[in-house]
Amino acid sequence: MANIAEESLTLSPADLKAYYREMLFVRRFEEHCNTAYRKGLAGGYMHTYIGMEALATGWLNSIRKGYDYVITAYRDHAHAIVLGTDPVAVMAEIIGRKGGTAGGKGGSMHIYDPKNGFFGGWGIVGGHIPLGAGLAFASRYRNEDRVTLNFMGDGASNQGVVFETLNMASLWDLPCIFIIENNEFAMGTRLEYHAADKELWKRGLPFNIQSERIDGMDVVQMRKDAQRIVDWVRENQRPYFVEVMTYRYSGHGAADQDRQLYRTKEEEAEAMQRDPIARLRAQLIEQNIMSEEALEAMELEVEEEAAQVMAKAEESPFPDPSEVYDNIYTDMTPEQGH
Amino acid sequence: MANIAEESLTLSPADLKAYYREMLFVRRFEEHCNTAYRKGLAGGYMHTYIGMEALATGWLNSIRKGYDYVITAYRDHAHAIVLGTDPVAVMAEIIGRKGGTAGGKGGSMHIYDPKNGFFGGWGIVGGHIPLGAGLAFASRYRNEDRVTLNFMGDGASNQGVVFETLNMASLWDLPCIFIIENNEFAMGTRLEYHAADKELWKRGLPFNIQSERIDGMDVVQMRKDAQRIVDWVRENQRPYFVEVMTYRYSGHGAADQDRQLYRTKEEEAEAMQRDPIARLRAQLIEQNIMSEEALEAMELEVEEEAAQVMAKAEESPFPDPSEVYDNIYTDMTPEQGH
Amino acid sequence: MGLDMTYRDALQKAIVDEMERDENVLIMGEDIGRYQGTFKVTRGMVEKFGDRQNRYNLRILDTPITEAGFAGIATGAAMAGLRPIVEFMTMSFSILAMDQIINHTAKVHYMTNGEVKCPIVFRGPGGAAKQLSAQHSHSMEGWYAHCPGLKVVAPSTVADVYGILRTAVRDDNPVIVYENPGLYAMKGELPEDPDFTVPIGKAQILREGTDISLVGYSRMTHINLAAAELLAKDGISAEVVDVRSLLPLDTETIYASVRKTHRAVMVYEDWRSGGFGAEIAARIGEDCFDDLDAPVVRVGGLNVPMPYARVLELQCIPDENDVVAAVRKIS
Amino acid sequence: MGLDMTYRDALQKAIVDEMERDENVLIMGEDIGRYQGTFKVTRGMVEKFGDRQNRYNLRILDTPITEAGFAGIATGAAMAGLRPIVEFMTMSFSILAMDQIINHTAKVHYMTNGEVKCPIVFRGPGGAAKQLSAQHSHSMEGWYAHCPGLKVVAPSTVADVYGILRTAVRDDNPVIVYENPGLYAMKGELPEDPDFTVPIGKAQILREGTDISLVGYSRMTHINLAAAELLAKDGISAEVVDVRSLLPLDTETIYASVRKTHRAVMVYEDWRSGGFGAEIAARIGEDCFDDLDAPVVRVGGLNVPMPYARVLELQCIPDENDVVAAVRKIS
Ligand SMILES: Cc1ncc(C[n+]2csc(CCOP(=O)(O)OP(=O)(O)O)c2C)c(N)n1
Ligand SMILES: Cc1ncc(C[n+]2csc(CCOP(=O)(O)OP(=O)(O)O)c2C)c(N)n1
Ligand SMILES: [Mg+2]
Ligand SMILES: [Mg+2]
Repeated sequence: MANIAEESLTLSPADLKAYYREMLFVRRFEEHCNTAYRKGLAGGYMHTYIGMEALATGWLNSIRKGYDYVITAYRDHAHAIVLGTDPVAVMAEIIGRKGGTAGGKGGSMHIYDPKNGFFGGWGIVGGHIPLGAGLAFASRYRNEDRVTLNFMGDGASNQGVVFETLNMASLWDLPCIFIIENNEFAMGTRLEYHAADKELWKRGLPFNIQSERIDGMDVVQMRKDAQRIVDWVRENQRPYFVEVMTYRYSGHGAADQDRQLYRTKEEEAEAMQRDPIARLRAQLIEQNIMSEEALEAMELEVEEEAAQVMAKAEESPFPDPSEVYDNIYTDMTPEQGH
Repeated sequence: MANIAEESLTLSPADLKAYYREMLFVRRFEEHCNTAYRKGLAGGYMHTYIGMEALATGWLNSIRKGYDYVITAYRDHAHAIVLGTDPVAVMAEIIGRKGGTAGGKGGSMHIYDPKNGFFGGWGIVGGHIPLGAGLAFASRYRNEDRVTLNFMGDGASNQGVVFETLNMASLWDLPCIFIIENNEFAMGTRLEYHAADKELWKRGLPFNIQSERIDGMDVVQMRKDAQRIVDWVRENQRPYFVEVMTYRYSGHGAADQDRQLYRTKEEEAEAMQRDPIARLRAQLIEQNIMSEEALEAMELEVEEEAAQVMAKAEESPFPDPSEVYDNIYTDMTPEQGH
Repeated sequence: MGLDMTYRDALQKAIVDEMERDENVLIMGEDIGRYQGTFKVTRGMVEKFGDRQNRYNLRILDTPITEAGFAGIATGAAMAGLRPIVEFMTMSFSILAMDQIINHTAKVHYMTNGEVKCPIVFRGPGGAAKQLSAQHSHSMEGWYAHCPGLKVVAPSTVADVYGILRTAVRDDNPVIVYENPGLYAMKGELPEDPDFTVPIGKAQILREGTDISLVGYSRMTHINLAAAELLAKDGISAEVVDVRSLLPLDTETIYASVRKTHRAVMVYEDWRSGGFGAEIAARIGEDCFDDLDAPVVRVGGLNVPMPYARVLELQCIPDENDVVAAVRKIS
Repeated sequence: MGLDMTYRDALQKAIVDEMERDENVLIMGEDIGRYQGTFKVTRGMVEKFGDRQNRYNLRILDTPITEAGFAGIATGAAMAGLRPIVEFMTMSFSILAMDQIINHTAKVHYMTNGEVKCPIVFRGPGGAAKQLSAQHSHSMEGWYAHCPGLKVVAPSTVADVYGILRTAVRDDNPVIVYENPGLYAMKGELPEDPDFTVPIGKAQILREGTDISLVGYSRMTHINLAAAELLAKDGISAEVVDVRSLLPLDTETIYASVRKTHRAVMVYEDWRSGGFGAEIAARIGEDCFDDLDAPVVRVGGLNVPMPYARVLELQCIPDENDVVAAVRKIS
């Protein structure tokens, strides 16, 4: 399908600076996560957004933060941070502390911040997609003009429940944007080994949903495309299906130590050329928005900030064992004891 | 997608006569089923194929019976009969007798005849679709040139597992023909209320599967299309996705007494104009293949035959209560007793 | 004096009353609107809450046959503040939505550490109807009652199904309402009080007795009542404990009965092995050991995929004679 | 003298030996081929059975993340005569395939009245690994063991996992193999006999004792062994019964132990309420009533969606101290 709305957005130098800072902060944050995992501060699964930062920045700056709804899978730190969740609370959750977004009950995969419109943070591949449509259902039911961003991986886009949801979202005019973060891998399985047609954007078509593929490695373009699509959905109160092309620079998770099992170093190096952060940096210089010195100063600042976040998160205590029964229900606990 | 194989088949007068007889027998058989249900001879759910006969005749005469695999949902009497299962055994199953295809354990929804390549007969909407692909998987694994016909309803085509299966069938080159029997209704829900795009044939496209929509009310055309597609799949060992347009003349099941809840009498009357049996009858006369008298004689014969089938099925005894534990496992029984 | 009505109508009345009370309450499911519901619980409701010609009616919404998808959509809607009631045409089909219910709905509140509530009701007929064969006859309540985060109720009377459903809709947690299809046509009395509700989590004694406790829920409570009647003729005084709520389980009421009678039979329709009746029996055995004069005997459904032929099917489902036979074993 | 190896390697050896023995045996699952499996059970197998550059390798097949779909495809393949082994990356994900397994695979043989066989193995890690949180830590064995038509095994030793898996692959019925991730790295001894197999359906006594029976399966058997060690120091002689197979359940061996010791503790990692341990406890209570000197006590996982923080998670999973405490309650 052709693009159905005009591009109108122009970004100011201040915007570009802010995006650079934001993406850089996310990357540093994610590096700290990997370190925390290696140090044994964090357990379980740990999936970082390194290489994909332009998606969070592009999309989440295109919505009304705190009003619109956002939901994603387990690769969720960036979404929370860009939506405005205190990064200390995010990191505290990742290392299982009381001060975490879920009091240490969720960990890396399960960050939530409903005040900022963020509904998680889910571990079952594809499982949250109907939940996202349900958020959109609620806003349609109440005749609000909210938009829901419903993120998923390329691997997730094969799950049956995703197609079921697309059908209902279209049938019932749900204002939901389904966004495939196509980083070309589902864990160690390449796109061409898990998807019969690599052009995943086509999957919206048989449900009469506006569908397209866009580039996720250029944050400026990403931001413009996102705004165009968000505006269209808000206006038309219909679903949208977008495949965003990106790349996962790190392993699937922190435990994935041998990326050569499924991709070559050459391929990685080539993908690195498209690094959205390096690319924006070059633009900032080229367009005389920031000098090399200013950039370096900002980078130092961001590094410092990320380190602070880590330090503060570590100050948060572990949850008290008694909290294990808290919040299973709003009004009771189940039978207790072993 | 364009049709990708040439039509070559020519049908002899004998073929057309045989098809007429076959379709008519199926219809009479199904009418007996409805009567059996009303009389309380059959219980549970009872779904007949009235109006859809050309699909069974068209498709199942296009495969190598007993070699190729066939699977469908609960609307399954016709498939078994046309594949060559003794209609007495089918009817005995429907009325829950020992002489039934499953000894009375399955009933109308669960007819099987693996000797004739028929693998059921399933009650969960969409649930058998991966099983069908699995049959095709086995033949591909063994390097045979079997084809699998995998029938489903229009309502079933929304189930997530269907899309999951399409993706894998295409990824792994499974020789499986997915056939949507689009009778325009899922129980009391019209096509446009359950499918976001009424052109269901498009659902194969995003998986890089040859896909098309064909007419299922003209048995001659149906038979030719089926042969073309079956030949192509056997030759190319790839999946195929076909939407066949038909209509369900009766209610969803024998218990559905008020069709006006979801469709008008006018609409039904119009659909009746396309009756595949009446249409072939007219052709037989028009093309001087059979005279009115010959047709009437055949019709009487078929009616008689169907009545005989019913009578013989009723002669079969009920299963013995002790059989309740038979064939849960090949080699054991579970813990017995209440 | 209350209103005489069927279990089915009481169910509908509860749904309608709650939808009229709170506009955030809606109902969705397969063929519940224009087709009036396969078990006719929602008959006439589409006319009441909208227009049958509409493309879709969000208050009483016909869904495609995609159980996982709409269970998840309803869950998401609940997370955003609506209070959906989801009808499964049969509970057997809820198996397709199991991941959504067990692994999403049930966990929202805990995983968000209390930040998000998930007020939703999943309901539908569970257990055998009549000759629906192996794939359509599952009892699912045991699996749900095993899962923390859910509440699970199985009311057996007209008043209870009305009162508990209203409570369930108002509950801020996900509630599974198990309805046995054999109860829909049963008549009973509904209190006239328009504010009548029944709390979740309380068992009740439906017949007092001194010799043995017959413990059950949903339709099996009526089997137990019938068995108690038969036993009375033989001079055995059976107390009938209607569990009503599996999660939470009112062990207090159950134990009190057992402590009085010193004997218990646990009756359930689900497959005997591994059904939730095993949990109740195990708890009685564990906590009332010194009060028991005989083993807690269980009467469950045969461990068999449900067969079609009526003669086979009837064998699989416990009846009052099975209960009486079990009582005899330990009397 | 046997071979020293890990549970993980014994598992792989069983798979490989069966694949080499019978070309109808194949294995499929997510990331089991090129990526070598997330728990590395299939490490190196793609090189052995094919070529990692192939678009797909039907003997060791990487699947998309579509559990329902591939469980069903494998079931259909089994119906047509193949003998697939399906790996679930974790048993928690098998919930998505529940309808296929419970409502299709398990019922093929019965619904066809014996005409079609369905020889298939579903296997994978079940229960808590380490801090995988609420959605990834399910014990699923209880649900499967509730379902007639399936066999369910939960081997606890290196020899058993090898021997039982081989038997499972050769079984003409669907078999669920529950592996606790805590066992993969455990070492043990495998008999050298190349034809070594272990039958399905037999429990075993792993430590003899006279005072109490500690009944468990999978990793909990090792917890029971550790508890027995602690109890021995206090002069309590505990017998450790390793159930091994939940369906069929070898009640004979379990009951014989209870009849000897007159006391039993049932230990399982699954949520305490409604887990399969309740069934085993209920059966002991029902059938060994007169032999019991104390109630059958259960030790199960806390009824809590698994929390992430290690301090919370550890609380949820039973350990030897919990078992010892339970024993003290009834000694
Ligand atoms: C239902 C289910 N199956 C398997 C997994 C294990 N798993 C976690 S992430 C993952 C890969 C997902 O890939 P994709 O959707 O592309 O997301 P990405 O990790 O690339 O962001 C898998 C197989 C899971 N969490 N849930
Ligand atoms: C998973 C599941 N959900 C619901 C049902 C109840 N049901 C049986 S048939 C049917 C309608 C199916 O329509 P379609 O697929 O178009 O097939 P048709 O009956 O028209 O042949 C429904 C909802 C079921 N059997 N399985
Ligand atoms: Mg990916
Ligand atoms: Mg239909």
